Order: sequence, then C-alpha cells, then structure tokens
Amino acid sequence: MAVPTWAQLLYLLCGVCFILALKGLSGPKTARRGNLLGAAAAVVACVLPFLYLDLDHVGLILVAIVVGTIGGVIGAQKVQMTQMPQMVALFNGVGGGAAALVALLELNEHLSHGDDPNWFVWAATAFTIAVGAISFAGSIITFAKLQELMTSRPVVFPGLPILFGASLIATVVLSVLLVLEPSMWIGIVLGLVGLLVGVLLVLPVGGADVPIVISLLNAFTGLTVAAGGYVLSNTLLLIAGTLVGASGTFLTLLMARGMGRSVTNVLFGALKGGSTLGGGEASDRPVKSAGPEDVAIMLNYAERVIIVPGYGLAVAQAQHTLRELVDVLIERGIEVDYAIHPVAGRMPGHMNVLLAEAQVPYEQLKEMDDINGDFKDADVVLVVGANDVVNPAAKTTPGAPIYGMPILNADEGKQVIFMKRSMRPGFAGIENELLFEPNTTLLFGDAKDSMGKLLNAVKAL
Amino acid sequence: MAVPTWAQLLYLLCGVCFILALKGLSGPKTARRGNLLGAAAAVVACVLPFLYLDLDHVGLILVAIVVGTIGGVIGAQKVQMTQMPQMVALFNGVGGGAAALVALLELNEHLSHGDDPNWFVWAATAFTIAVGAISFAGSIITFAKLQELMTSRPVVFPGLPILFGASLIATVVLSVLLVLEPSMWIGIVLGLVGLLVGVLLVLPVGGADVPIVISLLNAFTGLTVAAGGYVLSNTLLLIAGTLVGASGTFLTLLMARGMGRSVTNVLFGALKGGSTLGGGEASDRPVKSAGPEDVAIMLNYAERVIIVPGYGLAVAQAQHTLRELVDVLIERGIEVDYAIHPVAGRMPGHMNVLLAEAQVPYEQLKEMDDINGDFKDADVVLVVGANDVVNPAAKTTPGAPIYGMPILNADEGKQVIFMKRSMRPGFAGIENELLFEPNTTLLFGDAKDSMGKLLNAVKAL
Amino acid sequence: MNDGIIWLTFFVLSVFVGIEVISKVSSTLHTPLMSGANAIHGIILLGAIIVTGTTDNTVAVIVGLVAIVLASVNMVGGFVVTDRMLQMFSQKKKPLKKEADA
Amino acid sequence: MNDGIIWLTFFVLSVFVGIEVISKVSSTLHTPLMSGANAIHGIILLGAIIVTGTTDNTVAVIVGLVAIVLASVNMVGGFVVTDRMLQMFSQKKKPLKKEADA
Ligand SMILES: NC(=O)c1ccc[n+]([C@@H]2O[C@H](COP(=O)([O-])OP(=O)(O)OC[C@H]3O[C@@H](n4cnc5c(N)ncnc54)[C@H](OP(=O)(O)O)[C@@H]3O)[C@@H](O)[C@H]2O)c1
Ligand SMILES: NC(=O)c1ccc[n+]([C@@H]2O[C@H](COP(=O)([O-])OP(=O)(O)OC[C@H]3O[C@@H](n4cnc5c(N)ncnc54)[C@H](OP(=O)(O)O)[C@@H]3O)[C@@H](O)[C@H]2O)c1
Repeated sequence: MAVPTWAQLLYLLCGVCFILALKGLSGPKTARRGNLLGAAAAVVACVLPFLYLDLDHVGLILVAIVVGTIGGVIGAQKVQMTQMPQMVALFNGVGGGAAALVALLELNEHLSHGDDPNWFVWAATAFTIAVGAISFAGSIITFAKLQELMTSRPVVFPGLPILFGASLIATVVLSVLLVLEPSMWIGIVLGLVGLLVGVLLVLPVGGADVPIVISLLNAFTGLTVAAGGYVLSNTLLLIAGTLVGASGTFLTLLMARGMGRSVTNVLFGALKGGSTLGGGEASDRPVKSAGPEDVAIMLNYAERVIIVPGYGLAVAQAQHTLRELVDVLIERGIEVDYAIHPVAGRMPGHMNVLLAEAQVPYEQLKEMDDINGDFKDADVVLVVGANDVVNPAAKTTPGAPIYGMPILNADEGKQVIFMKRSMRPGFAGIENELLFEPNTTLLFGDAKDSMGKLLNAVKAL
Repeated sequence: MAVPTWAQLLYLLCGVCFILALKGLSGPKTARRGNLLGAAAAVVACVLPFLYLDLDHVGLILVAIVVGTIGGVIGAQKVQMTQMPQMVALFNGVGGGAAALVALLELNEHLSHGDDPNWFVWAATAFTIAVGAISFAGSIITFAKLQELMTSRPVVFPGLPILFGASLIATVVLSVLLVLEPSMWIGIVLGLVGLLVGVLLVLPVGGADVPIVISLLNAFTGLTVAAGGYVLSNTLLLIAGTLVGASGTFLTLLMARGMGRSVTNVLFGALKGGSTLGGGEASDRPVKSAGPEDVAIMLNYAERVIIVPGYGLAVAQAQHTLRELVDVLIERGIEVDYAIHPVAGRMPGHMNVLLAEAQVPYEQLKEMDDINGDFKDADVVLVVGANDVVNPAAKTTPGAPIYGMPILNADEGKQVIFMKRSMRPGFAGIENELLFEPNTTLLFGDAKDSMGKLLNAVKAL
Repeated sequence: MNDGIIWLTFFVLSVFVGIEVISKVSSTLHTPLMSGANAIHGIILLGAIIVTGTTDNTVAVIVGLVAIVLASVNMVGGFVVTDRMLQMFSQKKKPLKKEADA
Repeated sequence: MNDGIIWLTFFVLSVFVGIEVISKVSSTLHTPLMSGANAIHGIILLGAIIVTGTTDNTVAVIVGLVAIVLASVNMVGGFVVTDRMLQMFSQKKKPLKKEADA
C-alpha cells in the first residue's frame, strides 16, 4: 500500500504540528493553542487513509471511532479536577493496549501473506506487543490505585521480586523467539506476559509516586507507537511516538527530581524494601485543637500569614471561601501569601489550577523555593487540607515513603494551624510529627465548612 | 557511489555529535567540550570517504587539506581577541565559497555524464551556487569593514538600491534557467552575480550592525551546505548544514534583539536612508577635562563606583591595570561593579572574555539589566574606552544608527568620567551628548597609561 | 540509502526534538503536558484504522475494531481533558506561570 | 517512500533541533556559538573531498582542490578559534556565565 506523495506531505505536516503542539504545551501562554493544534493535526492524519486507501469495513470503522470518541469525551468531561491523574492514566493505558493489538494484527498479516521482512521488523513488532501490554496493564493498576479501587499503598508480597524477574525474562525470551520464528501464538503469549509484567511493575509503587509512574508509562506508550510506526512503515506514527517517548522520559526525570525521588527508587524502592510504610490509620496521640473563634483571633492579630493549600482543599472545594478569607485579612493590612508545593494535591500544578479557578491573583501564589525562606517570619501558617507537603519526615526519617521530597518549611512558623477532618494521615500514609508540636493547633472539620465558620469569626472581630 | 551501511551509521553518529556540540556550545559549562566534540566528529566524517570510496588524486587532496589546515590554524592562533569577529567572518566566507564550488563541480559531473536528476536537484544546485557566492562575497566585505581595510560606515551610492534589486532579480532568473536547461555557463554566471549580490548586500550595513550580518551570513552558509548535502545526497551535510542554518537564523534574531535592531532594518536601513550617520570626525565643542589626580580624588571619596568598560579598554589592553585599580578601591571600602553591555566591544560577550582574562571575580560583573537601576545611586561612573553603549542618542535621537539599542544609564550617575584619547566618536560614528554634560569629566589619553597614572594617583592618596 | 538507516535517522532526530522542545517546562504545566503528549500518541488510531481497513480475516477485523475504540478513547479523551485542564488557567494566572516558566 | 519526502523530513526535523538546541543561550556566548556553528558547516570539506576524488576532468580537480583548501580553512580554523575564545572563560568565570545563562 504505497502512500501517494501528497499524503506523505500531509503526514509530515501533521508531524510538524505535533512538534509545535508539544512546544506550545510547555509554555503557559501557548499551552492551550498547542493542544488544539495537536488535536487538529491528529484528526487530519486519521482522515487521510480514507482518502488514499480504499479501506474495507469503513462503516464498522466509523462506528468504532464514534463509540471511542463518545467514551473519551464523556470521560474527559465528567472527571473532576481531583481525578485528572487517574483519567490520564486510563487514557494512556488504552492507547498502549491499542498499539499492542495493532502490532498483533500486523504480525498476523505478515504471517498470512507469508512474507518475511527483515528481522528488525519482527523485533519492532515484539517490542510493540510487549511494551504496549505492559503500559496497558500498568496504567490500569495505576488508575485503580488513584481511584482507590485498591489501596494506594505499595503492594508487596514475598514472591513478588522473583515473579517479576521471571516474567521479565520470559518477555525477553518470547521476543527473541518471535524474531527467530514468528508465530501468532508466541505473539499472543508475549502480550499476556507483558500484561503480567505491567501489573507487577506498578503494584509495589507507593501512591505518592504514582504521577511519576503515569509519566513513565506515557513515555512507554510513546515508544510503542513509534515502533508500531516502523512496523507499519508510517513516518507520522514513528515521529509522533518518538516525540512522546523522548519528551515523556525527560518529563519523568524532571518530575522525579521535583519530588526528590529517583525513578529506579520509585519503581523498585518497595521491592528493595526501601520504603517501609506507616499503617495510615488515625493516631490517638494528644493534640492541641481549637475552635474557629480562637483561630480567627490568631489570624487577626498576625502581621504575616502564609497559607499552605493541599489535596484536602481540593476535595472540599473550599478554595473560594479561602479566597474570601484572605481578601478580608489583606484588607486588614495583614500580609498573606499562598505557598504552593509542586506536588501538593494529586497532580503537579494541582493547586495552581485550583486557586486559578478561585481567581486568586497570581502575585499571592509563591513557588516553594521562593517562599521557603519566609516561613520563619510568619506569625501564622494556615495549613488547609495539606499534610505530606509539610511533613518533616521528608527531611528527618530515612525510609519514609516521602523521604527526600523537598517540603514547605511550615514547621518554622511561629504558629501552625492545621485544618483537617481527623487525625488520619495524608496520601503517603505516614504520621506527621508537626501535628504534635507545641506551637501547632488543629481545627477539625471538613475544610469547606470550617473555612466558612472561620471566615465569619474573622469578620465578626 | 552507494554508501555502505557502516559508513552511513558513522555519518549519522557524526550528525548526532554535531547536535550535541551545538547544545554544548550554548551552555557555559559545556561550551568547550561541545566544540571539541564537534571537531572530533568533523575529522571522523572527513576520513570516511577515503575508506569506502576508492578516491583518485588522494595525494593532491591530502596536500590541499594540509595547506588549508595550516592556514586555518595560523589564522586562528595569530588573531587577537579584538579581531575575532572579522576572523569568524573570513572563515565563514571561505566555507560559503567552497560550497559554491562544490555545487559547480557537481553540476559539471551531472552534465558530463548526461544524467538528468529531478528538477529539485537542479534547484538545490542553483541555490548552493548563488547563496554560497553571496555568503562568500558578503563575508569578505564584512571582514574588510571590521579590519578597517575600508570604512566601517554604511556605503551608499545613488544607484545602489536599483543595482541591488537588479542583481537579485538576475539571480532568480539565472536559477530558473539553470533548472530549465542546466549548463555550466549559467552556473558560472549565477555564481558571479551571486558575488555581486553579496557585496551590495553588505556595503550599506553600518559597522555597528556587523555582528548581526556575520551571524546571518553564517546561517546562509549553513543552508548552502544543507542544499549541497541534498545535491550530493549526503545526509550528514544536510543535517549539519540545516542545524547551522536554523540555529544561525535564530541566533541572528536573538542578537538583533539584543542590539535593539530588526534584521531587515539592519540590512536595508541604509538603503531606505533609514540610518543617517554622523561624519565621525572629532567634535570641537568645549568639554570639562581633568588630570589623573583630580579623578583619583573623585574616586577616593566615592562610596559607590560603577565601571563601564568598552572597546577602547580592549584595544589598549588596560584590563589588568583597571583590575588593580578596582582592587585598591574595594580595599578602601568603596563598592565597585563593572557594568557589562552585551555588545560592548566588537563582539557579543567581548567584555566578559576580556575581564575574565584579567581574572576579575565574576560577582563584580553585572549584566546590563541587573545594574541599570543602580546608576542613579553611583557617585562616580568610570567609562573606560566605551562610548556608543552609554550614548543617550540611542534613546533620544530617532534615525541615529544606534537608535533603539538598549544602553547603560551612565548618564544617571552623579559624576561621569570618560577615559578616551580624543573627542573622536565611537564605532557608530556619532557624537555622544553625554561628553558635554556638566557632570561629565574627560580624562584624555590611551586607556592603558592614563589608567596607570590614575592607579598611582589613587595609591598616593 | 539503506532503509533502516532512514528510519533510524528519523528516530534519532525526533528524540532530540522531543527532549529539547519541552526542556524548559515549569512544574505547573507538568500535568497538562503529560496528558497532551498522551493524547498525541493516540495517533496509533491511524495505525488501527489502516490495519483494520486492509484485512479480511474476521477475527482480525473484530480485534482491529477494539483497537480503534481504545485508540480513539486515548486520542479524543486525551485532547479534551487536556483542554479542560488548560481552561482552568485563567487569563489572570498567565503572568505567574510565565515567571514560573522562565 | 518518496525520496524527496525523506530528505524533506530530515530537513524539517533538523530545523527544529537546530533552533531548540540553542534556544536558551546567553549573550555572553553568542560569539563562541556563532564561530562554533561556523566551524560545523566547514563539513562541506567532506563534500569537496568526494567530488574532487571522483572526477577525472583536470579543471574540475583544480577547482576541487581550491574548494578543499577553503573548506579546511573554514573547518579547522573555525574549531581552533572557537576553542581559543572559550579558553578565555576561566574556571573563575563559569558561575557568572551560568547565571547569565539561566
Ligand atoms: N501532585 C502530585 O503530582 C501528586 C500525585 C499523587 C500523589 N501525590 C502525593 O500527594 C500528597 C500531596 O500532599 P498534600 O499535603 O497536598 O495532601 P495529603 O498529604 O494527601 O494530605 C491531605 C490532607 O487533607 C486532609 N483532608 C482530606 N479531605 C479533607 C477535607 N474534605 N477537608 C479537610 N481536610 C481534608 C487529610 O486529612 P483528613 O483525612 O484527616 O481530613 C490529609 O491530611 C503528597 O504525598 C504527594 O506526593 C502528589
Ligand atoms: N559587541 C558586538 O557584537 C559589536 C560588534 C560590532 C560593533 N559593535 C558596536 O561597537 C560599539 C561598542 O560600543 P563601545 O562603547 O564598547 O565602543 P565604541 O562605542 O566603539 O567606543 C570606543 C571608545 O573607546 C575609545 N578608545 C579607542 N581606543 C582607545 C584607547 N586605546 N584608549 C582609550 N580609549 C580608546 C574611543 O575614543 P577615542 O578614539 O577618542 O579614544 C571610543 O570612544 C557599539 O556601537 C556596538 O554596536 C558591537
């Protein structure tokens, strides 16, 4: 099926659009335009084969596309901001699955036509099947973890390392076999083993590291698509896939650095027994708690207040009330800033999105590095639904799942106030010593209504 | 001449090295390593054809290489820092020339073998010949300007715009002819017309804009080499040439922005009569001048001193003495900084190189944007062999050749001292109003010895 | 020119483009970038369409259709969800993210 | 795959690489970068060698040799002069240029 020149040119053009899309996505001003450009290019590219190939089953194909599209759109529209990561994981997984299936079909084509391309094509096919399957299974598990269909803690059972190693070896062996004497069965078995590898790869990963894993699997899928492109000798697939594979890998490293983890540590930390985890159940050690009025007074007589928003703010949707509170305090001449931790919430930049939604003026949002020096001067640090990002264990407790993650120095504040519902720990499932410090006060309750109470109390003063 | 796979792989590897070389060159830490990597790759690449082709005239070829190498090395070693730009221009020019010749030879080959490749190959050949010639001639003129073999001022004569336009059209026409019915004669004439275009392109450019032009011609040569690569169907040439072409173009825009000029304005400003130039002869308006002793006293009783180094410091090689002076002042508790203008001197970063050579600690070197706010607090601004970079005309006089170039706000200093030899203007050849301000004092003499005198005078206090 | 080399060259160059193009992204944009890239590899849909449309084996067609559904979920869903995320960054916020970017 | 398209693809990808790879250079490094890039296009020497070594026409050989001389001046001179420039940036200075870079 030789591709006519005009189509090849259009494919190349789409490739360029994908490059520009990625470029756009990496700059705040251009991100949205970039994304739309990418979408446009993708649509154009998918129309092309209908024009230059006389495809069979066009009806069925269109139906399938419509079904998938509807599914995708509904999912994308329904998902809440807090569930973005698992959504991305899911979309990534299905993509990997599709790539694996495509490779299997192409394998079948080659075999049925009895043509034997050079060994490298077989190798690429094996790669696509295996890695596609890994990416699929891994992403599904990631989804389950984040969606809390299963525990977000590392799952490690005695035989796991051996089993994992074995399945890895099996994958390699099967791939080699596929190259030596290609057959449908080997392909299918390879795919199944790939699924196993994917599951075992992600099970031991602590939930806190999940975004890194998503990014990694994203890169995997990219590479699969690239290999698929070689198998189908379609330049666009190769270029697009490689782009995503390369940038995804790079992004993974960036994120890992941002969370103070190394990728190998993220993946195999739990296997190595590196990260032993807390039970995550509520502690019953005594803490100092207070009512909204008392907290209102503390705030009212402070000169410098720093707000540390976290995941809890997002789930409680308390950002708007918080913003009102801050406005009141500022009116009263109090200096207030938000300290934004890069991984506060459930995805990088989660807090920026949230507070942007609440129309918080950007001058008040301070990146971690810019504000960490100011905590010592803060009369009150108000921690709203955050926990891990201010947990000193990241500095003090080697072996803690968040050990090494750069944190906000809330503990340096003269007064620290936690707004949370219970003594339950944060995402990483470990106790936060800061809760028990003498200068820490807890204001229990759902962030939204205790924030409302707090606001009224402050206004009342 | 089919290239064996191993050679193709090595070519690709060299291409990768070139990419890494460029990447390295754009970061201070890695610049030198990058350059060496590029050199290594280039050498390897040039050895390859001897291995997979059985070339004739190997002896002669080697001799030619040796001759060129010796020439290049000697030139590169002998040139002084102040002459770097013209050296780069020269090297760039010969490269362009070489590309044009190669294209002519390939044209000859095709014709003599009577083979006719697709029209696109002819087009690429025409492009290589024409642009190579332009780049060659343009670079030579640039060299002459900077080396002061001819005036560095824009050269504009009545017929020039028409002549330029005509020769441009001729180039296009000849190129089309070459594509329609290729012949050696057309090729040669095309080359000659190209030379004319190159000359006419650069003649009207003001010396101050020369670095931009060098960078632009550099990009041109890159593209020629890329086209040559297509003609010879050699991937490495294509990739390397394109890399240089693209990055060169981008760099040109960066530099133009840095000097506050638009590229079209640089090239055609003079044609459009846009930049009218001062005669550049010494003015005889009265100025306040003083001896080293008086200046020494001013410095000694200042609390904050800012030094503005310029081209004159470089030619006088006064950087070491200057550094001694600064050390003395600092010992005496005076706060001293160097204000570095991006285009002070004769090439971007010229001052950084110069002061680095004099071992000035980097904390004392301030980029323009960082220090421009501080001039108003400076008791003394000491302008050493600089002129255009502190010339208020850049802000105040539309039509001045440097109009729009961001400058150092030396005029905001409480006292301004100029160290220069005469009342002659700077590179741009226009008078500097700042010299005649009441709070400006001139210390006449070659930077080196008046700096020496100044140093002793200060020590004496 | 050797076919494999051509594809290798495409690959190598794309790797550099992929890395360089996002090299200066701020952590604020990590998630949208991730999900945007994710949407881009949904282009496997193109591959799925081609293989499905050019086979006659019934099983293959069925599998192909499944692949198409999955791929279009990836592609369409990915772009839509990314756009939703990016919408959240209001005009107001841009300058911050800009400086965060720099 | 169409030959022209292949070359076009190489070209397009290289353009992006070329631009992106230097996109964050500080003005301090403009000159060394310029002259380094300049040295890289000296690779035309490779082309000059090939054409000269594969022709038998005497005039062509002479012209070819001239091209070789010019090209090697460009290539060798370019790399040497760049290295000389970069040497000047002493250890001491690096941090500054780093921050200037950032
Ligand atoms: N940003 C990312 O890319 C990303 C992705 C995945 C995981 N993570 C991880 O997630 C964590 C983020 O840290 P974080 O401090 O933002 O969140 P966190 O450590 O998960 O803590 C959230 C806190 O909010 C409280 N909370 C939950 N719902 C609440 C509600 N309705 N009202 C008031 N409080 C509520 C919880 O305590 P109660 O239950 O007692 O109320 C908990 O202490 C880090 O461990 C990070 O590594 C980040
Ligand atoms: N950096 C680049 O990329 C680049 C490249 C090309 C052109 N340019 C242009 O060059 C100019 C650079 O500005 P600049 O202020 O550095 O230099 P400038 O404007 O050319 O002024 C140099 C000054 O130094 C004085 N001088 C010359 N030799 C001297 C000596 N031996 N001792 C003492 N003083 C001496 C000259 O006055 P006397 O003759 O009276 O002594 C002149 O006033 C700008 O116009 C820039 O656009 C820059």
